[in-house]
Amino acid sequence: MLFQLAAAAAPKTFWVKGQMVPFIFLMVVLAFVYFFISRAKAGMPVPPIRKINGLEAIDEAVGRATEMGRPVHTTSGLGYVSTPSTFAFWAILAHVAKLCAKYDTRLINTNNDYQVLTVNEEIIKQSYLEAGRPDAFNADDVRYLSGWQFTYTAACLGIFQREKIAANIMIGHFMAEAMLLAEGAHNAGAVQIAGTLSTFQLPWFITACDYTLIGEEIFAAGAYVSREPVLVGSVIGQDMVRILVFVLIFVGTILQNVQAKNVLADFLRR
Amino acid sequence: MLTPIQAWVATLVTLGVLSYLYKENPVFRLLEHVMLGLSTAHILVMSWHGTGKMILMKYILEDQKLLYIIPVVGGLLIYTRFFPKIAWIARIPMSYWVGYGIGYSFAYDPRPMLGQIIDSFIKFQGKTPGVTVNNILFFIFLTCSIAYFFFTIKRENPLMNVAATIGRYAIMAALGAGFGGTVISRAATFYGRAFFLLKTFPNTVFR
Amino acid sequence: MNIFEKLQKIDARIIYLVVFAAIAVPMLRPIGLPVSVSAETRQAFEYIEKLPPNSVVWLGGDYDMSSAPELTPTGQAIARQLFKSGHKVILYSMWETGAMLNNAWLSAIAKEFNKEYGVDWVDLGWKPMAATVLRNMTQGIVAAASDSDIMGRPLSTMPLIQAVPQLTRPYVELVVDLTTGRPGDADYLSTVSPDADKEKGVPMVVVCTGISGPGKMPYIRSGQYKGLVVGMSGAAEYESLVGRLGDGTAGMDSQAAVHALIIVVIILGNVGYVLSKKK
Amino acid sequence: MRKELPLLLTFVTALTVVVFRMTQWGWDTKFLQTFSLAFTTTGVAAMFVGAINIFRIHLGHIRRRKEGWIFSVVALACLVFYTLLGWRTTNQGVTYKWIFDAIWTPINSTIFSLLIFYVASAAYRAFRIRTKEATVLLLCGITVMLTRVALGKMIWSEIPNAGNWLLRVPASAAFRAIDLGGYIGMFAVSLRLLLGLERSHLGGLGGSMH
Repeated sequence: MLFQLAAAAAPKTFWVKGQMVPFIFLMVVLAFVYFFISRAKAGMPVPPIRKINGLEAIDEAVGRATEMGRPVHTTSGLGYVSTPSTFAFWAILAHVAKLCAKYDTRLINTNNDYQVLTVNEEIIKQSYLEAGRPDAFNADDVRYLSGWQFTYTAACLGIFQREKIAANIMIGHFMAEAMLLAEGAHNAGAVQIAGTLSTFQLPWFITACDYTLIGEEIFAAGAYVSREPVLVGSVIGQDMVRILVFVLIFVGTILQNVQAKNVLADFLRR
Repeated sequence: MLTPIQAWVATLVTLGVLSYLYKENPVFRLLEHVMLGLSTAHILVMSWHGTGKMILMKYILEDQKLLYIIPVVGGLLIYTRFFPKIAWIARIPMSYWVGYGIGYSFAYDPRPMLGQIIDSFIKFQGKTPGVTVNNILFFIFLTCSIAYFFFTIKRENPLMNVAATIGRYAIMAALGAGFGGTVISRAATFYGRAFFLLKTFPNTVFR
Repeated sequence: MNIFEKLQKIDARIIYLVVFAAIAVPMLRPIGLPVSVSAETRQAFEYIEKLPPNSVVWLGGDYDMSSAPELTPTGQAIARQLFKSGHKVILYSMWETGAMLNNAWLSAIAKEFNKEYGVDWVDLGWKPMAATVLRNMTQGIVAAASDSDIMGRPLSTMPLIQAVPQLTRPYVELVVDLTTGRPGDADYLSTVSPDADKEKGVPMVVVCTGISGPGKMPYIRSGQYKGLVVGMSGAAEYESLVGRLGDGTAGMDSQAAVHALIIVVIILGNVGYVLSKKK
Repeated sequence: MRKELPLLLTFVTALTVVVFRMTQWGWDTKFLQTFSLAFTTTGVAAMFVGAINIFRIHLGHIRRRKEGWIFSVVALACLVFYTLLGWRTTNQGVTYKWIFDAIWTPINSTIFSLLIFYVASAAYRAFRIRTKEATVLLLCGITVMLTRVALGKMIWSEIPNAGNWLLRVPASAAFRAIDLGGYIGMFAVSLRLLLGLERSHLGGLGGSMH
């Protein structure tokens, strides 16, 4: 049956139209990233990463919360379990949870999605275990606040005020609630570090938060705070891809200006 | 359209939420918890009537499409996390969800990304000198903003330093423009509520 | 504390109160400020004007109550433009809480133009897992929508749906998506537009909230979106193009007041900041 | 097995989506439709996870008579009542809709509408000309704000042009750079998860870390 289907499809192209070049491109991106991850893991020399503003602030913010004896709040916003910016949050959550475990500071994690909740709980539990404080993990502080954007926001606003959070770390996929959470946490007296890919929400974070990670910096953040070779290698691989994109744009623009038909654009469009 | 009683209730809860602007208070706290209950319930109701019932009653029980039992059981495995001894089994549905997300990202994202790259190949020559200047500026701002995100090239490199600085200013200008351009929609949502309080409510109740 | 320091420390609650007044007062006493049309709005309007006669246009209503003040007026203006030129409309709502809302305004306009349901327009309503269903519509509308419209009536008997088996070209000429977030235009872009299917993908015009406007500019530049109408001001512009003023135009006075107010508070804060630093 | 099985499943799932989306043969089978429904189904089967979390936390508050426990009673009562009602009558039931329209919708929109107040207070508090960059941010913000409403044109007819230029040229370029970086980051983080190099979603079972 499968063979028949395949045979019938054979005269057509192998790829869905317009998917071949994207696939090749994806493979090139992944190859770059994989190459540098392997290098970094094997301990071979890799270029250093520049400082990212706002990341030391995570440690400072947790430290401040510890001194004040007030909790730290983290959230990945509205992202689903299948959203890449949620993946970025997880790397940072692991770091923050370990810090909180070490300093014995209360960590509150709120969630808008029950699938993300399950993963977050797992990560926090594991981080407390690795920090040698499994007893300090409190499952009641990993909270599901309904899957509705503004119900979630209202519940967060209430928690910020009542629990008097001292630090608010928001990394992930945010939408309209971004500003409500940021200003709400500010009113509760929290230091804030925020980051998102969403270009709609970055302006609000820049305005209301103390430190903002812009776009891809959230993916580099995990590497920077943890210094784990895999993550560092990955960030360098990403940078190589960025250089590739940069070169592509440069070459493409030159071709566009000297050629009547841009061969590069035609190839990429295939 | 709301009935007069509904309009009264809606007005009271609207004012109750707005009271948070003064300070956190028991009325807001009550509404917050009411919403938590209702919203969670609403998800359960929609999940059941929207999809769950169709899959269980129609696909599995009526049409005997027994293959659907696999994802049902797969999803149910998540509840093993409440039993420490077999909690690891919950990682099976989790890893499936994550894999699905990765697959979609790989399959659907490269093409729009390439679209953005191709569109960045700009012919500088425009119909008017103004357009030409804008095209060149766009190219400079784009490449410099990309350069701003280079994590490995040192900023001590003078060319890199200039590019990253221009990039940083372009990003700041973009975020400022993003702020200014969006105040309007934030105001519009409250305009909607004010319209309800000042026009819809009196028209419904004191007709 | 001197006056400069005071200017930097106005209680937020006073600002809140003034914001409320800035919106409420012009609403009750409109001024009627002029409107100027942006290039993106005009592009959207002209693309729709130039559609071949008797086209089928897919209207995506992906928002709810909260964004209604911004998006519904544009939706209404576009629907009027479409019906007036004799085009047909299929409405699909990916936000469960907005489906009835969209149905209400579109059916009112259809009545205004004496359009027949099932022949001139159809409302598919909302479906569970709306974005996945949208993906499936490109392969067959009736199957993907479980053969039922918003009120549960069978789609397969409706002439309009019989003529439009799937959400692709040449059956559908244009997608107009009224979008406020996710699910929304991103789903159309990745699954319905020419980006997803080079040959049969349907071009799209996007109507978005003011918040997401700047972020969508790159897509206008690249031609992935054929037009973009942004927020309440876009609605007012579109209403002026269609030549029938409505709610969008009315709201712009309040908008002007709020914008002026925010600029004033920014300046107040900075005057205090600069002067207190000088001292 | 505890380690390998989840990793293998992640890999196979991702590969399935890629193959059936990108190859002509896979696309023709329309298998992705079924696969998406399967994904939805697992999600629906897991729907009680969130509700269980809420029950656990709020029952705890009630049992310990924690400050404000009465609110927990309200939340749980609403949850149970509304779920049972909705299951009986569907979301089109008269009472269900009554509550939805009179309570849920207005609260939801009103919380959203708090934004404009916060925008004003944040603009007042944070838009200070501390650095050159902050000054650029502020000036661009004000220009575009004036562009959006008729005021700009009334002050100076060139303001709307300036605002639209800002949106079309620098903002559009910078946002594109952010978006391109975002795509790259997404692919990289996805790859790490796929290869089990990221500890996170499997709770440290990735193995090759540390």
